[in-house]
Amino acid sequence: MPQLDTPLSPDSVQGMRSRMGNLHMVKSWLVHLSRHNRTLLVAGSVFATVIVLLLLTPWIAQHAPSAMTLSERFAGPSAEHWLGQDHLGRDVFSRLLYGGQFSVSITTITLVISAVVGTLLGVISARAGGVVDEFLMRLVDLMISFPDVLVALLLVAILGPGYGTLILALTITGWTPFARMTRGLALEINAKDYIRAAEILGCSRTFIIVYHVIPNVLRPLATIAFLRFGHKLITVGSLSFLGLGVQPPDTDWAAMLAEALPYLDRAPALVLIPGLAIFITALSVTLVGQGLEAHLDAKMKWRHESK
Amino acid sequence: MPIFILRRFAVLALALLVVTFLVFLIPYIGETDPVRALARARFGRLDLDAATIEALRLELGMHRPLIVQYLDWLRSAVTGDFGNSYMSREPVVEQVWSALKVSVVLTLASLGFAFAVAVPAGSIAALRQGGSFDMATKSLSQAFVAVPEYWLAPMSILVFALYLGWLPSAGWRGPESVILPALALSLRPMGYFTQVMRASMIDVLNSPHIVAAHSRGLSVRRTLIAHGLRNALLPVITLFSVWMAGLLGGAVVIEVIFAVPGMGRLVYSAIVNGDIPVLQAGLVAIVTLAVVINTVTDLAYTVLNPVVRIDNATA
Amino acid sequence: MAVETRTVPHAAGPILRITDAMKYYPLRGGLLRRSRQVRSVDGISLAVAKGESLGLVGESGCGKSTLARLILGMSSLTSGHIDIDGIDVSSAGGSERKRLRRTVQLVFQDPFSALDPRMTIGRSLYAPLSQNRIGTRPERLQRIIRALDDVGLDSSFINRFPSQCSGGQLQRVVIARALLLEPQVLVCDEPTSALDSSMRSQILNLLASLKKRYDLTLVVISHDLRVVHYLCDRVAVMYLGRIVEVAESEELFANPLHPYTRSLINASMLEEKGLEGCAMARGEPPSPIAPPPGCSFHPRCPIARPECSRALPELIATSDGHQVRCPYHAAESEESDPARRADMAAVGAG
Amino acid sequence: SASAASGGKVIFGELFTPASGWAVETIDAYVLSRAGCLEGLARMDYDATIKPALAESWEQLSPTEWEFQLREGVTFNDGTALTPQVVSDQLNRLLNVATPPPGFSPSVIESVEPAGERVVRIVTKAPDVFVPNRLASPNTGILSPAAFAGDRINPVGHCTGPFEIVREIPRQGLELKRNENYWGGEVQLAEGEVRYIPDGQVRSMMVETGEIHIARQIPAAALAQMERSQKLKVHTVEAPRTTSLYLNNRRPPLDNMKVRQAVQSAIDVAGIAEAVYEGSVSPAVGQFSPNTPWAPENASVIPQDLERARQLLAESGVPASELRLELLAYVERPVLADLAAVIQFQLQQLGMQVNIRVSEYGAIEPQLLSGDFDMVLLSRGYLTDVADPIGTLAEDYGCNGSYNLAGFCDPEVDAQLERARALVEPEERNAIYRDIAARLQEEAVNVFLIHETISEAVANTVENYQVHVYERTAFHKDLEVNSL
Amino acid sequence: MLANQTTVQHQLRPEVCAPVLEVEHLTVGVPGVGAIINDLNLTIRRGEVLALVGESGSGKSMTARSLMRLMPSGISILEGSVRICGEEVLSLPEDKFNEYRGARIAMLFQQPHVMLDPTCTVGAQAGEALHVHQHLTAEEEHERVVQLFRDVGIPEPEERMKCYPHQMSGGMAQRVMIAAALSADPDLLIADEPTTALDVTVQAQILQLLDRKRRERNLSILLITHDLSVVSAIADRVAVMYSGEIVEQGTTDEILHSPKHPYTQSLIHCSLLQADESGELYAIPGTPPELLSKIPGCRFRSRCQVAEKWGHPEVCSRVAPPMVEHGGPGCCARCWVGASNDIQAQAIRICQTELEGHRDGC
Ligand SMILES: Nc1ncnc2c1ncn2[C@@H]1O[C@H](COP(=O)(O)OP(=O)(O)OP(=O)(O)O)[C@@H](O)[C@H]1O
Ligand SMILES: Nc1ncnc2c1ncn2[C@@H]1O[C@H](COP(=O)(O)OP(=O)(O)OP(=O)(O)O)[C@@H](O)[C@H]1O
Ligand SMILES: [Mg+2]
Ligand SMILES: [Mg+2]
Repeated sequence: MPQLDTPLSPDSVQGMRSRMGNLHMVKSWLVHLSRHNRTLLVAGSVFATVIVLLLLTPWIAQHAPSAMTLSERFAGPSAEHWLGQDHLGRDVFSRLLYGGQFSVSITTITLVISAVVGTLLGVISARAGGVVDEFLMRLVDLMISFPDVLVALLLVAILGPGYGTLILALTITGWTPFARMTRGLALEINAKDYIRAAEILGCSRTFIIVYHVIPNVLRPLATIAFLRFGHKLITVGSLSFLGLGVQPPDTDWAAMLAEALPYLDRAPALVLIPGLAIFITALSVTLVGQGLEAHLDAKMKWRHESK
Repeated sequence: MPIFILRRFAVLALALLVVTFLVFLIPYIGETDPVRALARARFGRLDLDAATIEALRLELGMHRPLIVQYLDWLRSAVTGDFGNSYMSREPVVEQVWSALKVSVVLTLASLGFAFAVAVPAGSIAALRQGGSFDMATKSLSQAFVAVPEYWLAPMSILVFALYLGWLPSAGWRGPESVILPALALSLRPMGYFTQVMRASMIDVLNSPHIVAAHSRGLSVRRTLIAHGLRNALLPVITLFSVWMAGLLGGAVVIEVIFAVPGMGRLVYSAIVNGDIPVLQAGLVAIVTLAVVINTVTDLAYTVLNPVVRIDNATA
Repeated sequence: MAVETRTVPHAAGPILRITDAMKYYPLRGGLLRRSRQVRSVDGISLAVAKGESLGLVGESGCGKSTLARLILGMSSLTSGHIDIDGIDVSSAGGSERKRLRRTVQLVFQDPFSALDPRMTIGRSLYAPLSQNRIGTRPERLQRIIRALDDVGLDSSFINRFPSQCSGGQLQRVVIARALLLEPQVLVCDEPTSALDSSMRSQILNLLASLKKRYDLTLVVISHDLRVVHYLCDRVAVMYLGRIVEVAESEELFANPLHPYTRSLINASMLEEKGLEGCAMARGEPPSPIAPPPGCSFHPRCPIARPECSRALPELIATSDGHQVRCPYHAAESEESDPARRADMAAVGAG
Repeated sequence: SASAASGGKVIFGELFTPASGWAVETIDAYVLSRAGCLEGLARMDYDATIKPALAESWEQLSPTEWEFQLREGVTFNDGTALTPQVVSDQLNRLLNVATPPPGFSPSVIESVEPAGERVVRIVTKAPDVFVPNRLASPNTGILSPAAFAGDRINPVGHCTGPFEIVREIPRQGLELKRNENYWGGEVQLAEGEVRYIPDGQVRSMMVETGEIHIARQIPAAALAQMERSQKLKVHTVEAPRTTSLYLNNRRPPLDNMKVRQAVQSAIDVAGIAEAVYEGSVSPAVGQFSPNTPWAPENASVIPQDLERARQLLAESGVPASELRLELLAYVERPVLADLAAVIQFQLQQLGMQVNIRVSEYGAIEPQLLSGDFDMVLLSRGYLTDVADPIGTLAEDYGCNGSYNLAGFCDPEVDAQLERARALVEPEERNAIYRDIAARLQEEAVNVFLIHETISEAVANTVENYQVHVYERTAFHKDLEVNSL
Repeated sequence: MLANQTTVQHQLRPEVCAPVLEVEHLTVGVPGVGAIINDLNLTIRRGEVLALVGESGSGKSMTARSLMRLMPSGISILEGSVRICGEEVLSLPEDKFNEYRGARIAMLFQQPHVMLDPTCTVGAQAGEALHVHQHLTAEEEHERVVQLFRDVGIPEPEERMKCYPHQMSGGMAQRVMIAAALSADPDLLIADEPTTALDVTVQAQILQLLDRKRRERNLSILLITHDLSVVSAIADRVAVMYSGEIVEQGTTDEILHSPKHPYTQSLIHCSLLQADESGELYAIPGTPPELLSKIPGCRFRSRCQVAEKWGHPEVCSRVAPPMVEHGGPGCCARCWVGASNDIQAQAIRICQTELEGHRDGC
């Protein structure tokens, strides 16, 4: 929470705007962050590291995720295998990276699609009003409390497991919070005088949506997207945990965790590592979301107060 | 108020109808032949001759046209009769009912615990904003939200059942077997509840009517209880209802890990076994429950928030 | 109050003509319940001549803003007609509507919410030009700078965000934006009620000078009688969706006829009349959902008679241009016994 | 009697949750049988021999005609006496249900009828030597007629076995107490309980914490931990079940024997047994385990030999581009996913492209039955219904076999099987089976990977418990628990 | 004028003139950053209405909240003393001061709707202060609230008590707030723009009500407003606030008719909405300075038109004027211009020494 006794120094924000784009600005922003929002900085760096590692997987991981040496089961960390080897003698570090690609990408794609679909339906609901609105909102009520794991299980049973199925399944339940939120925001923004003004001034509907509604809706939506990331990451994991998510030879963090559980007493690290990976990723994204919100809030607040 | 509920139910009935038809269609879209799946579950083997399968198909009435089956199903479903399970041949309603009871206990235990911790913790954190208690609450609640329950559950079994031997590791016998699964389930909602409670309490504390109450000479505590809590609870209650509905059918992982015979596992095994009546009844039960919980939440809202109450009354 | 005399350009025909306009908002009805309506505007007829400025006063909720919305074509009429410069507002579509936009514009009450907080003022001003395909880029910029100059702001405001400006500055921006399309009619919905007294003077000065410079027709909505007095040639007093009195500004303030107008004027003359003298109307305005029968003011009226609750009085013309919706206004003026008034005031205070 | 009953209670961790309403024709009957409640005319002992149970004795009057002499003085828990009429009614009911058990269906059995005071006569359609085997299956168990009173079968209080069901807790378990009037003599244990715990991990955990005394089917992964425990013992027996890589012999490239043999040589079965199964199973030597009379004498594990595999591949003349295969597996047996990963990796070493698809069995079955697949991992029992390999061999390798996934068809084999069906002497039949098994292995019709074992964890306090490979017995009259 | 009469009355009866509220050197601000309210001195006697007027953002509400010790978080009282009926209250602990809030000193707010808890009936809220301070039984409390409601002119009080805030009009809600504020019979009522959000007709009613209460109970009122007509109608004395400082104080008559401070003059000029010869309305040029900013000299200097005409404008921009008497006792203003000659001379001297000191420094 931004406290009033540490108000943003006006020149740091001013500086940010005028030097947009150059390195200096990035630096001053980081300095600013480290002074006022350390959590955001730390969480952001952790998440950025995770993403960079996952993007660079093909270059960093020295082993194929499915390459196994049956004779080296449960081997501890070594120069060759940084995090040791699992119950089939596969390289844990490589699997962690490849597995992370799956978990994180599926969560991200789901969230993006959910956000787009939800936003559209939310805007439609707010615009159309009446029966359409009522129906959509009741549907949201239903879907929002419909267990996402069950929907996913159902779809997996129907369509068979796979990347696409998972995305579809998680999107079916994932759009609802976005729709509800967008509807609320859109109604709120639609009631604003500047929308009236734009209408009266002859701005087209598209212009109003693109330049007034969406930019004002975007930030709260991005915030929920960040906050829901952790939740979705864990849900994707539960499917893999039940054996219906990612299928071998692919893996993801929860699948690694599930595989390693029987060997908990023999190789606790095998359970701990993927568990930590989920935890850290989910936590850092959540913190980034909250930090960003606080950060932007503080910025808005300063601008407002400086009037 | 009754009118608003009536209208809401009309729309919900429509939504339910759509959902049930989709649910009904499930076995016909997939690759899995439900009859074969059923046969395997009944006879415990993979190689079943065509005659057996055919006989089974007849027994289940699955040779009839789709729409006939649906209407048949719908007609009896409306009267609460979802037929007999393909597998156990018992009335589905009984199975769903018993699973539901288990799920309700588990869900209420976990969410009740989460709520009981979150409300005071969030409120105190909001009151002492920026203090060390606030910092601790904030960090913990953020961490809780990120803990996957499929990691927490085995760990808690390891510690509390295997090493310490205090609690049963699995099963559904007596109150002590509720503790571990409820605990494992409660952590994430607890995190969310606390965060929301804290935020909404801060909002309320900053709202003008609190200042006004103070100006009448009410102490901080009295103000909080008389004017703060009620307002601050509203968003938490919404969240509570969402989790409640979600967990009643969605605690599959925990129910599997702890061998709890709840709704999640019932529907999960119905999906795996192709036991369509159970699947349908289970899903309908979950959807209906969602509706009921939603309505109850609305009612709770109206009790807590007269603005909604009056609006609905005049609407 | 000393007010300079102005010539009223009656010569030109009306540019804005409102004929029996009604706007009922339906309240969401239940399944079993008869649905009800809010009678926001309940049969208003007015004509505003080109170059004239008309004031619209009345208490909160009496339908002033609704009428403004109707004039701008932002909501549809339940019945009646509104005609601006030959354009039928309710049926205008396509190019007609485009022309309407360039004929009539609105100045908002709250300048903070009338501008998108995420857009610079320059962008907010640029959009109407580009959206109406007016001029080339440099021309548009020129126009924006000129408009800002018109309202007394320099071009540095182009790059500012609304949150970096004061309320008075923002209200100027809002006026500049309304003038960008060079409208003939400017509707001002409480243009100063969000502002401080010194800001208020600045904006009122600005509006007056712009009106003179561009021969604007103004419709000024306000509940501050002094604002209307300063700015307007003619004033219409509204009560619960209806016009109860219309007169030349001077005439109205010098010789208010309707009891409601009188109580309004009295109430705003705290200074002159003192506390006891100023409160005439008792109670508070009733709800427009269920307006009282007959003359809707009768429950609060100091000279109400039993007949008042029976039939809605007609708007009757007294002298030149002075119309009032009260058949007993003359009777009242005889009865200006101060003791009785004090009594009434006490009743009004409970 | 001589020894006093010792009392105590044993809790049994059951893997399977009965879900068919105790219909005797389904596998629910196995749960009743393990619970020590349901008994049939005959029973299969731990060594797979058929022993008398509710029937004292039987004889084959003619190739198609059998007579069973019922035991005297047997009553159900509810006091009803066991009569030929009761037995024949129930067996006839089995023949008439919509889906009769494969081992006792109208296609095999002509009629069942009472034939005297204590005699039941059974006539088969064709000469059949397996009738006592068939009647030893839990599917032909006999319950009191009262069990059939409602619209579903109710086993509570309607059995003849050493234990009586006191209460059924739906989807959770059965509570048992000893049958004081058991025909077989005194029952040691006072109480018992069957608890359904489908997840292997959970069963292992619970037996370790002492919440249950016996856990069926401990997953391989948990074995090491179990074995280290002081409080329990793990009993492992070999099961009549082989996990194999089924190859589709009907379509290229696996229609080519050389390719199949190459696959066979590329797979490290010994490594799999060691790594994936924690050494709890033995690598397969063929369709049948070397400890059975049906395995060829010289049967041995085929060692991984990539050189030989490459050579075979070269000999086959199949171009490398064709060596793209899809490997199916199903989720119901979690270990198959690991297995698939290992096989994929090992075949990749040979230059084969292998895609894995793991889904529920139901989702891949249509493909399997229509022959539209390359390879599939399956775990198959080979002693179903009659405790003789004949059924499985005919189903899986007969030209008309209903589960002939490999698509293997040789009229000669069909003829051999036909002959075996009528041979009374087991050893003669076994010779034929050995022959076929050798051939399957040699031509690499399928790649047999491992012979499954059943590992059960039993608390040290439990005595006289034995693992039944055919999964038919758990609670028996001599089972004991001491509180030490 | 009416206002004058009441003032005269009070002056004639010394026993009612005991000060209810004495504020001395009150400075409120963000610790370490700066002051929002600077060196504020106020005295309100029993039965007196003191109006605090000023532009938006001049710190009027902040003053009111400081007196109630209900500042927003982050802001605290930096120094000064506040005495209520002679007792120093700033040093009291929070729970002791709670006994003053509502009972001795009550507050009325600008937006009655927002200030009422939407989830609580108005009856309950109006009775709260009673409950806390007078420990009545539920029935007595009910009785009293009904009585109070009737007293403040709420029709059908029994019914209205069960209403929720959003079911009431603004005027009714403000009456409820008045009832709540007066319930425990306070000595001082701080009314922060109680009529700004209301319609003119209703505004007059509410003001009448306040005036009546003042007479009936001998209540002192600190009335915050920016509407000078309200001031003239009800106030006995006026304090004019500008940018966190009180720049002028005096009786209503003096302030409204012979204002001393240029700001007061401008304010009155503005509020009249009277056009000059050119048809223009008078407007104060410029905008008020940022409250937290430190400004040498007079804070109104940048907008002041009188300073230029005075011979020593540099004094205004260098030396902050203190509150000095202007043209006789009882009326004082923070302005060099119009102050007595020796004070002006003193200021010029200080300014010159300072200028020299500055030069020396260079
Ligand atoms: N969209 C709407 N739906 C329903 N009722 C409405 C709507 N807009 C306005 N009203 C109602 O119409 C009546 C007149 O409203 P309007 O805003 O025109 O009043 P006003 O005179 O502008 O009041 P104010 O001085 O407070 O701005 C009010 O009672 C209001 O509640
Ligand atoms: N937490 C805070 N930190 C810093 N400054 C603040 C804070 N809260 C309020 N202020 C500033 O204090 C000043 C005084 O505000 P206040 O509300 O007292 O003015 P006012 O005279 O009551 O104005 P109005 O007539 O608009 O009600 C404002 O300029 C505001 O920006
Ligand atoms: Mg309005
Ligand atoms: Mg204020």
